[in-house]
Amino acid sequence: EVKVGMITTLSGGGASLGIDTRDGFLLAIEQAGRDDVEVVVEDDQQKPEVAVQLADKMIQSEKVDVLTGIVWSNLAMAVVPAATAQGLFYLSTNAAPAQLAGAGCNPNYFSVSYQNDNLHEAAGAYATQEGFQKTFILAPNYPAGQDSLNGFKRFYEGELAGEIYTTLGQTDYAAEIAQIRASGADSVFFFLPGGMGISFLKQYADSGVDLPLVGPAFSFDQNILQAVGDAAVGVKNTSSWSKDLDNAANAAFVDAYSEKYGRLPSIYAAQGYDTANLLLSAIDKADVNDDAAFGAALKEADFDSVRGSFSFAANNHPIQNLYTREVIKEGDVFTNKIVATAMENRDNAYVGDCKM
Amino acid sequence: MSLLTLDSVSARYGASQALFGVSFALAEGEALALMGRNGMGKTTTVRAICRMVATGGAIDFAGHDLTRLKPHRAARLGIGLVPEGRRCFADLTVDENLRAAARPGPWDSAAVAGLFPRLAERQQQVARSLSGGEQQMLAIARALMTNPRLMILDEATEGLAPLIRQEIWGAIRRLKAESGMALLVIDKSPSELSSVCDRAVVLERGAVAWQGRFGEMTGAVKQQFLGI
Amino acid sequence: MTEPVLETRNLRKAFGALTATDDVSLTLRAGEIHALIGPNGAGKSTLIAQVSGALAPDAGSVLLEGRDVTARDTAARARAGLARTFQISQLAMEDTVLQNALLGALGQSGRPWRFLRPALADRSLRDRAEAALERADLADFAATRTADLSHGQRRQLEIAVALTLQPKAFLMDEPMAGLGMEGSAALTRLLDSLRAEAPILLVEHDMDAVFALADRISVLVYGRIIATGTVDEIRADAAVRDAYLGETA
Amino acid sequence: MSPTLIAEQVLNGLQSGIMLFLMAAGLTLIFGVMGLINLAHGSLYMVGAFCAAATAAATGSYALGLVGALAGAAAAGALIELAVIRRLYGRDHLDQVLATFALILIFSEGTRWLFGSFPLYLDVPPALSGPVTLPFGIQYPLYRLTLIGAGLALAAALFWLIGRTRLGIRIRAGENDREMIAALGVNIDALYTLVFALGAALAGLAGALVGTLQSVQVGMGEPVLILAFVTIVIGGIGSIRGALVGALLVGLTGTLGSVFLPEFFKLFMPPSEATQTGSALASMAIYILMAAVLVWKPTGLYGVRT
Amino acid sequence: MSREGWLNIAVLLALVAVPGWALVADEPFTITLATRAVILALAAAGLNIALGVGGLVSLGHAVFFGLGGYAMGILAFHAQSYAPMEFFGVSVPGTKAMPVIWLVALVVSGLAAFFIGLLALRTSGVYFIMITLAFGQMFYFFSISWAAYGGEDGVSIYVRNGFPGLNTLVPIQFYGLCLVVLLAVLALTAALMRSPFGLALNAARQAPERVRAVGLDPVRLRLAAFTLSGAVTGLAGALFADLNRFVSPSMFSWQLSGEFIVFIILGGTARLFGPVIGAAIFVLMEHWLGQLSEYWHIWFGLLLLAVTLWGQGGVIGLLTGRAKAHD
Ligand SMILES: Nc1ncnc2c1ncn2[C@@H]1O[C@H](COP(=O)(O)OP(=O)(O)OP(=O)(O)O)[C@@H](O)[C@H]1O
Ligand SMILES: Nc1ncnc2c1ncn2[C@@H]1O[C@H](COP(=O)(O)OP(=O)(O)OP(=O)(O)O)[C@@H](O)[C@H]1O
Ligand SMILES: [Mg+2]
Ligand SMILES: [Mg+2]
Repeated sequence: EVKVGMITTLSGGGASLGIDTRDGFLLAIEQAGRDDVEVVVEDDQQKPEVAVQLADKMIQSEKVDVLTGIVWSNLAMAVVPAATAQGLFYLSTNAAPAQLAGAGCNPNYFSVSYQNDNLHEAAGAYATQEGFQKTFILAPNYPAGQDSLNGFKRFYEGELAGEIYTTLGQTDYAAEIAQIRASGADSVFFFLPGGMGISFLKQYADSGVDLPLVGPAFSFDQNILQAVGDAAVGVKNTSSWSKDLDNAANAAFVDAYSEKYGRLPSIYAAQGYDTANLLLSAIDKADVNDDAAFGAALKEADFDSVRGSFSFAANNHPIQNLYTREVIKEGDVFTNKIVATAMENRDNAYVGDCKM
Repeated sequence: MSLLTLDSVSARYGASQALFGVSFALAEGEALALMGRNGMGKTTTVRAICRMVATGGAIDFAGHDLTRLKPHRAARLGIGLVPEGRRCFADLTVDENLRAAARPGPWDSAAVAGLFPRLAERQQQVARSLSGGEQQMLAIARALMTNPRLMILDEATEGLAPLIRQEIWGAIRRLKAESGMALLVIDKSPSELSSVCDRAVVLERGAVAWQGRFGEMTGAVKQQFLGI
Repeated sequence: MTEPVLETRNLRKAFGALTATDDVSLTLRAGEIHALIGPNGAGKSTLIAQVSGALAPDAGSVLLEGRDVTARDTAARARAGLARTFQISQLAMEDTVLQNALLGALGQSGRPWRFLRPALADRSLRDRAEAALERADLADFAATRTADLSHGQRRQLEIAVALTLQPKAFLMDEPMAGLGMEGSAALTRLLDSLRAEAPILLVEHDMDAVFALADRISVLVYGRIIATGTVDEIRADAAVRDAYLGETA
Repeated sequence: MSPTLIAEQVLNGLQSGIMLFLMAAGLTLIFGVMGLINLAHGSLYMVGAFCAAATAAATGSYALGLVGALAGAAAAGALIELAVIRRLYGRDHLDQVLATFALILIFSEGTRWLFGSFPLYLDVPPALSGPVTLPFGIQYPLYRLTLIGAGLALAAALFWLIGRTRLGIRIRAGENDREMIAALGVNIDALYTLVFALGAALAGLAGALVGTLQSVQVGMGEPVLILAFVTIVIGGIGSIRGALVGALLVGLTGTLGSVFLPEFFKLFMPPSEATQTGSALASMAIYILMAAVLVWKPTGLYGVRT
Repeated sequence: MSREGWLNIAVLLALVAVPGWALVADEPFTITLATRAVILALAAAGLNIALGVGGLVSLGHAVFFGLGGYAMGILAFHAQSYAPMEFFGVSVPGTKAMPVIWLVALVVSGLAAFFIGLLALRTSGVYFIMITLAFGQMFYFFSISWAAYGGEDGVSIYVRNGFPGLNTLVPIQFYGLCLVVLLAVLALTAALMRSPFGLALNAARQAPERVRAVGLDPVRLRLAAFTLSGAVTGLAGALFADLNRFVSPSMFSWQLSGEFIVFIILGGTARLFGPVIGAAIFVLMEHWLGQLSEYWHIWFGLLLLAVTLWGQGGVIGLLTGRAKAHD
């Protein structure tokens, strides 16, 4: 009997991400049809204090063995160090901040999604492949935004036409778009997750500036695309997963998910699904109370990932392919299609900093 | 036929009762003084008529049962109020104060300007910066603008200079003589009241202690209920 | 002649084109009640506001016992010995009568920065407050909530609070307003007894009270003092009759 | 930085100010005129945007979407006025803050319950999409120009309504003394329901117009609510003129701050750090502006009341 | 004794009995919840000094809560990483000792409250509400982008700070410590309300003109109350950060400021135990309703609405049958 505590965002503006995470995760558990895994799901309201409180509750009162589900880095930073310090396993379905990959890595902590910088690095690599010479880059002014621009620059070889940090939660990008227009850039990289990305894409499309755009998958998520509409068509974005990835596990997942929930899966759903399958594979191999054995079982990553080839680097973060996708319209639905592989078997920049 | 009839009206503020079965009537075109010492229920009676306090008993105005009406409905039947403490709309100009109240009839901006030339000079001044007496004039003018059948003046000359008081009493006498408006007047000075009103109702602890014509008011009544 | 307790020198205050007080100089001597009368809008309240410190004059000065206090704010003037009552009662309505009086005593003591010991436990504050209530005939109401007082009683409390300050001079703006015959008579007696303690600058439209109380009367018209004199002098003054009194006198 | 770019940024600042005014106008109307702190104004903005998106999706017409926004928000406004707000007029600000805070919770989660957690689609209508070229070669989106026009027209209409009409005078009179205006024969209850619905409709319209450029999602109302509060507090509560001036000031400060502060720090810092520091300061700029204005003029630029 | 007095005693008993039961029944999470309630109550009790007695509706008290939190976060961060802080060339070591952290939190948030109050108290009414909100937003945005201490990610402390003679890692011991602090602050508030200062402050809320006319300065009285209030809320922030072993910009968020106000009104404005009851109910609701429904905010909103519209005087008012504390 393994008890899993899922802390994720189910209410408020960011709820769609958490809901997909949960649905993907539970789908896998249900498919496995096992009664020795119990999942407790709670809503963190996207507030760090609430997440901490829920973690305390799950550890002290529910006595869970494994925690998972957090979407946001700041919530992860609030929960993960304390949880792993208490000997729990934490499997990340999304957030994977640099601190937890480098000096703060822990044998009980696994990121099943990516390392936060990965998609930005892939965008940098893509920009280089495309031969962009002057890219304008922008992101919100908070740690994830700063990591994003640094990640992009790590693999981008051209020069920068400009670098802007916007305000977190900003909704009007007229000033930034004017700067882009005036900068003489040949392309734009942006990281604006959630509603910020929707606003930016709509306003960009309406501004008459038509430089190629590239960004990480967060702004092109299945759920967001419908709200952006035509403004997103043709835009390139980088992702570790796409619904058209060609492997059997993925095809089965997309079908089952659409069938069960009546909508296409997003990357959060895919990561939730993989996380559950990874967990199930480890449960079959080791006792969750035996930290060393269970950790080793997880690290084998012996499951059929919807992302195809998948393994863990030394710091328990994925080694996987990163793809370039393009937004297309399929019938009435806006979705993504893989157009290239941006990076192959990418690990991450922090492996060397991790001493465990 | 009386214009206004109160029959056993009672009222309370929270736990404390302020009126205990007040009854009196006021005829069309009549001027009635409502007297009594501080806190005896004069203002509460006025509030009862204007539906600003919940009451028991019956209040009839020109054939309408006021107790069933909301304040604005009662006012529209033709009750004009000059409230205790003036209560001008502090952030509105003099002109706006008057326009807010205006309803059609002989009393319009020009007519009240004739009555209070001082106000006419201050059309665009906001009420909060008027002197006390100017505010009092404004409150009277504002009530007139509703062209009421019954005008209620609650301490309408409080805080006014003697000369102006005389003017206002003069104006009230003229109002009564010329427009046939009925008046319910509360004031401190019996001599001034008697120059305008025909009859008086004296309240004591929320009940009518005496009523009758001014001339009939005995020294004992004055001493016992009015403190003079 | 001794120096006046309170003095204004050439006070001027204009609101836009309107000069509300124009070059007003007057004095308040020890032991007197000096009444200030005048038509509505003459500038009496504006003058009181300048004396109390609520309004800064455009020109001129205010002197308390010979010291210029024009630059000081209301609170500082109060500490220097100027006590005022308000036309519309300014009292802590949710508090008891005693607490309001204690507030005055506290202001007089100048030591509000005590955080732990209950105010009621301070004998000196309490004695002073209770004495003032006694004088203002409110001793029986000490425990009553101020909101439950009648209009007249609130007037009395206003004066009681002023009394706790043991002021050098009182400023009173229309203390009789809203009082019935009986109330006015009681307040007249109280003011009469106060003058020995500190002189009163009294603004009032109630001529019965003014004529009964005032030692001197000044008449303010359009911001200027047109006459100052005894009750009889003022009653006889034709200009004052025209501008203010009418046939009252 | 070229003069054209500077001119364009000034225009952007003005335009974001006008968008803010659309929101602030309804807020100041309710807040200033009726003396009510309505934290739920942002929720009405959201309701407007959702109604617009839903109507536009169902009918395919943007114009009908706007009508839907107006109607939906006005109806929601009238409803909450009758059910809740009506009991709050006499209360102190504290109760108003709390009750309308509660309304935010109810509206946000209620909307999510009805419409789901995913953002909705609402886009610029084809007739207004794309840029136009202004003098000096400034390229500017037509839709944003339209917003400027709509905002100014609305400002004029409100000035007139509140300042000149008898309805406006009576509303303001009611703010000074509700009981008294009723005693003069004015049905103040109905008037207030009307005003609240009007304010709500303005918020809804703002939500639909501005939402077109943004993401229509749960929680979209709160950030702009705070900005709108900042705006009307700078301008002076209850003053439509203040709301307009405040909105333009906030718009310009926000836009120009985010553009020029990073440039300024680049003069003596490495570019990456300069943009971080500059934009950190820029995100605080309007709050600093507000604090400065209030310290200088405690009741805002055109305010009289507290 | 009055009914409110009995109610307060009942609350006190519950504050001891519930965690005691949890200890016996081995329900450590209940103790954690109680600790959370006690700390939030402390924060609101701080606000209550300004709001309940002084009538200052501050929608920016999260500033002080956050500052207290960061005082703890920064000191402990430097202690756990053995890297001293550098102030203009002077290096100061971090610390993991609660008494020192508390002192720093009190002083820093008290100073901040003093300076914010100095500016904000020039305004009143709605403007005061909004200017305090503006300061809250300034701190919030600053902390989000302040990379040195994690920006939006905040600062994690791996092990709870220590208090001489106690093992703070044991939930019940940490709870006891927080409870003692709360009770001390409540005792202080009770004394304050009756003191000369409380009398003057209370009058300044009701009739500022009168207070000026007796020679006192209402603004200085309010400033003192605001400073004290900020310091107490700051202390609560330090404890809260220690409870979570984590501090982040969300401690500065305006919603949190709003929640403090909610606690006070929910419990009963200007009641000594108002913040305690309000915070306890909030924590319980959050815990239970959160389990019942994803849309629990709707229910919580309805409850708040009901309390505001019909339950004047908050829960204490309802239970003791007196609408207003000031009656
Ligand atoms: N709002 C109120 N709340 C509680 N009690 C009130 C209220 N208004 C009046 N009272 C009480 O009701 C009684 C009658 O008051 P009312 O104002 O009718 O007297 P009044 O005759 O008009 O006196 P005055 O001459 O002082 O104006 C008084 O005892 C008064 O204290
Ligand atoms: N803030 C202001 N702005 C413009 N005018 C003002 C202001 N304050 C007062 N006034 C005007 O100044 C004049 C003097 O007013 P003040 O209140 O001093 O009169 P008063 O003598 O006290 O009259 P009353 O006896 O009626 O109370 C009035 O005409 C008034 O309208
Ligand atoms: Mg009366
Ligand atoms: Mg006056």
